[in-house]
Amino acid sequence: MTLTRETAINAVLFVGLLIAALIAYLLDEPFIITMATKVAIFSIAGIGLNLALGYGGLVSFGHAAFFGFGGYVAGILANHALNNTLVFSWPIEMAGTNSMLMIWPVAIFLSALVALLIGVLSLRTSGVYFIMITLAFAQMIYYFAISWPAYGGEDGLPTYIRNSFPGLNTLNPIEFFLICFVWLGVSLMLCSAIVHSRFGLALQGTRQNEQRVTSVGIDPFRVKLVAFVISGGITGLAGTLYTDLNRFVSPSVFSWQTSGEIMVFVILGGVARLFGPLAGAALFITMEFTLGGMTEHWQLWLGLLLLFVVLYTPGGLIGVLTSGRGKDV
Amino acid sequence: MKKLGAFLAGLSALALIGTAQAEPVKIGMITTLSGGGAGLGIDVRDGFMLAVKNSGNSDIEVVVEDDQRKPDIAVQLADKMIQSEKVDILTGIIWSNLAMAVVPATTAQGKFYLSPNAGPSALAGKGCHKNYFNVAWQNDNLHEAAGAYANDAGFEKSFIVAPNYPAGKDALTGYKRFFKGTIANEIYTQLGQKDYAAEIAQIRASGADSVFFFLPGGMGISFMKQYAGSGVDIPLVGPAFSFDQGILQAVGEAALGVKNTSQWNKDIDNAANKAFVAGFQAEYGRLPSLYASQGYDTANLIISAMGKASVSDADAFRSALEAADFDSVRGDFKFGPNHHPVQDIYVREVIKEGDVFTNKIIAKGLSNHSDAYAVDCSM
Amino acid sequence: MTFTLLIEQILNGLQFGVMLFLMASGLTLVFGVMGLINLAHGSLYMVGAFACAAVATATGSYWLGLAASLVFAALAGVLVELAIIRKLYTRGHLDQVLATFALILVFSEGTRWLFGSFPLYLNVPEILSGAVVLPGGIQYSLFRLLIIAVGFAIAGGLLALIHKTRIGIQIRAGESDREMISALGVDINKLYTIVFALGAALAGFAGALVGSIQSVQVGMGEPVLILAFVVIVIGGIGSIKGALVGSILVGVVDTLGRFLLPILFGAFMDPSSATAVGSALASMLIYMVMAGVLFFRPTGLFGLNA
Amino acid sequence: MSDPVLEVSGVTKTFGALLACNKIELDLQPGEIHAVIGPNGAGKSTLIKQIAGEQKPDSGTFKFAGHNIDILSASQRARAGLVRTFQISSLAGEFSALQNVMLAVQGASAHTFRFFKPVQSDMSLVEPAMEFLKNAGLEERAHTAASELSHGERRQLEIAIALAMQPKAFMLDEPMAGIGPGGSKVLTGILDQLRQQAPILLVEHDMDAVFSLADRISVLVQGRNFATGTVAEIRNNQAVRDAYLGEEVAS
Repeated sequence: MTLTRETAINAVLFVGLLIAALIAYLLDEPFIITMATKVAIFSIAGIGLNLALGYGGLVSFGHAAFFGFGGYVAGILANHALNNTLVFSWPIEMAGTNSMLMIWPVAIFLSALVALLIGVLSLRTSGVYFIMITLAFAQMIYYFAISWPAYGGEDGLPTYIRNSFPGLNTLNPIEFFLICFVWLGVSLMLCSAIVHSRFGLALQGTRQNEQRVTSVGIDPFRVKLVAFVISGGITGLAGTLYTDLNRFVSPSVFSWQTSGEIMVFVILGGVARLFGPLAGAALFITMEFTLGGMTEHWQLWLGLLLLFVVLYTPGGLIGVLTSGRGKDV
Repeated sequence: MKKLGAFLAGLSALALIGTAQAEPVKIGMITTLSGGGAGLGIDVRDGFMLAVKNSGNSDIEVVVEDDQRKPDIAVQLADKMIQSEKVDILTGIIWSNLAMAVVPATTAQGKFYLSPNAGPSALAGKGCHKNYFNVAWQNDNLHEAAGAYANDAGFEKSFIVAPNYPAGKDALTGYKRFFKGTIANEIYTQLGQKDYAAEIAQIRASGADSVFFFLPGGMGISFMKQYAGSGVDIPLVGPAFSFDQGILQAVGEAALGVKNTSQWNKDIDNAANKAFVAGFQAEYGRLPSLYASQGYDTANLIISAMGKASVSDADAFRSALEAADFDSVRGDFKFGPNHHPVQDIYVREVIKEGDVFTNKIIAKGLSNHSDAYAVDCSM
Repeated sequence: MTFTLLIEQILNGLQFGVMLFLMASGLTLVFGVMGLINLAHGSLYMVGAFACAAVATATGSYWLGLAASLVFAALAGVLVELAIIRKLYTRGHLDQVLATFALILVFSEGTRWLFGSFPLYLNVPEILSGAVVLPGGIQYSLFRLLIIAVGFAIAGGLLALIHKTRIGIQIRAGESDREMISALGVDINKLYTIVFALGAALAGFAGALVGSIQSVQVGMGEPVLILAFVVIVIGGIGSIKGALVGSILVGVVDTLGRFLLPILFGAFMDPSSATAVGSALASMLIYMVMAGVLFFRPTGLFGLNA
Repeated sequence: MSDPVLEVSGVTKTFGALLACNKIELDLQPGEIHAVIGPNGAGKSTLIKQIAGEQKPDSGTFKFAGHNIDILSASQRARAGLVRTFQISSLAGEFSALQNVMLAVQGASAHTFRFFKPVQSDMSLVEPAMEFLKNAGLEERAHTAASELSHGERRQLEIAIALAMQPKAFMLDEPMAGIGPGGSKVLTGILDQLRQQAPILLVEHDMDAVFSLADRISVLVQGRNFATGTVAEIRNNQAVRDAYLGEEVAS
């Protein structure tokens, strides 16, 4: 990576998040650490979505399905560990757990699996049809989660404490922030590696011209499917972290508003920009809580702000900061 | 010189307050102030703030935040209030699913939570906590009273309807727990559903002699308007949530004469209630709702406890809360062993006073009623 | 279950369907002609309902309220089109999604600021309330019957407008070939504004009609918006006929699903869990239908290539 | 005749009531340019799409380089060396010229699902790609976005991509579409560069170009292979003249 202006801005964003959390720690403002953690988590979710939406041109309006799935994996495993019951007893006995090291791989695997199923069925369509069919799958899961009583239905599922990580006290805000921050770094590196790899070349080629990719001997369906699965896995991981942040998970994580929010973070920050989701999530969440504290009608001002951003700053925040045009998708 | 004088005056004022009162209390209120469900949160807040204002107690500081009716936002606000604002008591949540998110997180951090509205069964039984008090009702209560009323009214076959989510299931369970007749049909509708033509058609064909429905907010408005327009004349019974002062005007004529159950109404005859209703109208220019009364009682409960104990002494303050030594707008009010109310629940009828739709009490549904989950609670 | 009950449920499904059509037709036109994904279409529905309620309450005339719903929704549509939407036609879909999402926030919170947080009163006028008896002894709400009639009339009018009139030709030309309609000497900006206003007026009118039997409150538009999107995707984007078929399909499937599934599960489950499982499945049903349609016809029932 | 590179036998395809291809027989010999002509709707495009694997025939088989390729997908056929090129807007516009060629080298190498090694430093991609660009005269423009290249440069890029696919046969579907006058000269240039590498199946409207460049011609009429033969044979075939060519060829 050469030292361009974008690289510099990315570094400032990334280090800035860490510094903000550390300053908050020194000033004993745990809520600011919580907000920084939330930014990190939604950035991870956005990075997952950006891989499909930004680099692959797969505008998914159903990423809440993966976010929620990861969230519920954490919630369900922790809940069983808390009550000391089995998750299922057939074909093998599966006990609950509250170790993050156990929960993460299970959550990533299962979210990716859900992405595989949804992807196989959805990727036959494109354009607006793809947007809507992914939404449809997320809505199905949402309604299922609301009415399925075993794990609380719409009341949701409290886990009371955060899951554990060896050597850390995860209930301490700054320590949990650091876990999420490390995951943010890992996700960014992973995304960067993928984008610049052979697979990334094929993925971006597929977004621009599917026929071309086919005619050079690459199956675009497989490329898109693999990207969608990786995307779902990353977003699912973010979901488990979000459950831990709140010590609680409820069907609202599956709602179309969640899909919409993650999408807004990505677009706001800049589509197909590596650090776009981080910029978008940071701005949105900061605005949400500062405006929310100032006026009852903060959503009106947030809406006007978003309108301004989209009308006058093509390429999203990162685009403005680097004064480059956005990439059309 | 002038500045110094002001400074000294300020200091002495502070000193005065310090001696007059034991210790200031900081209360965090997380409630719904934006979006579709904002009316309920605004009423709870306004009722609460009215009581604080009336008390003239300057040692109470209230921080209010909007949860947007999202459980995750509510938890994050609770963290903010506990960790950054250092509040002593949390209150304000309207919805059961948000309460399920916030209450365990709050009590786990050693703070008090006083619920002005939601009372999910999970927090009344095995999940009860010594620092969790419910000032409104356990979710099943009003439905149980509706069941009891249906017996008194001589109904024998009920058609029962609620949304397909936990509070909806609690509602139908609560009604069936007390209703002695048979159930013609039991229908769960989609949460947020606004068209009930299909359900009303089934009601028409069911041969029931009564309909019990729990459809809070906009769902209830839609249901009643459509029911009135359908020509079906089987009597309706419901809990107060669909008949509260805030939405009754939107339902209009369609609600007239419908019986509903509530632990409060503006015509309950006691001095506290009269002062509340008059004060609320004077302050905000509208009639108070059920939710406002619950917010008002919650604030008065806290104020009564502050007079007896310092909030920093958790055990003493808890005992002071348990005593519930305040003038409730409901009349008699006391807590059961699971810190949920033991109270009378009334049957009301929707009437029109001048241009305004409102309720009047016509009977008592249940006396000194507790809840079914208290036996499971051990603190 | 009796036969008359089934007929009544089918009528309910039709009524729900034609309401969806009023929303979906505007959405599908705006998408087909301008290539715009408009998430704020639900806000126009809300504007119509609030305008109707406010005017009906102020003047005491429901009919003036209905007229106001058309006028105000169209006006809001024109304003939004001129000020914001116009800048979005050349943008990618993602910018459109973000901008119209922002518009939802502005409309919702703005409406709440103007009208407060409590639902407004709007009811069916006296002469239209109550039920009529149809042949076969079916009792059915007069107002709903009228909605079905009005809905089909509007559908017929729209189809005629699209296929028979000059502006309809221009609109269809705009869908297939944008350069051609400029070549025809049509003022494309004006055409876009007209189409958007037409879609807005239909949405507002639907909002007023539905608000009369449901509730007029902030946030009422979004659930309908999602359903309208389901409809146009099932029908095929840009096709009025597809929107009509999709609407009726969604309306009938949803209504009958809610009614029949619990009965079906009741055959082999205890009543309480049968109704819970049945209604859970019923709420997922239309999404399953949509996924199924798209699986076999990736551009919807009447869609051209996406 | 030696073994054909590509063999189409008995291919039939219907769309509802429309018979688009009717038992078509066709082959492509090593080293030749074989043109397929016919009026609009004769089934030329449908045939090409089926050979490329985009559409499945109702019946009939395709043999390529001695193997039956019926079960191969479009991308697998391309990877086997059956290269379809010069489709309308067929470049990845945001990619640089180099990236476009690298994508082709990568496709031919069949190693796409590698996630970590950066392509920029993957010499097994960059070096051959640069070589192909150099041969096409685009070395200087390697890092220019494809969408910013001139028409002529884009054609050269197409050639570089086609050659990078390690082709065993080319299929050109109306490469002159939209070029206008002087097209046949351009086409000659393209075909000269490609034919050294592999035989070419060419679908083209421009009769002058076809008759001056092709070795053999097949005439499709209403989904049927009406006649196949050398340029002279087709020119002198009275049935073809009557059915299709008419005055155009006579003049």
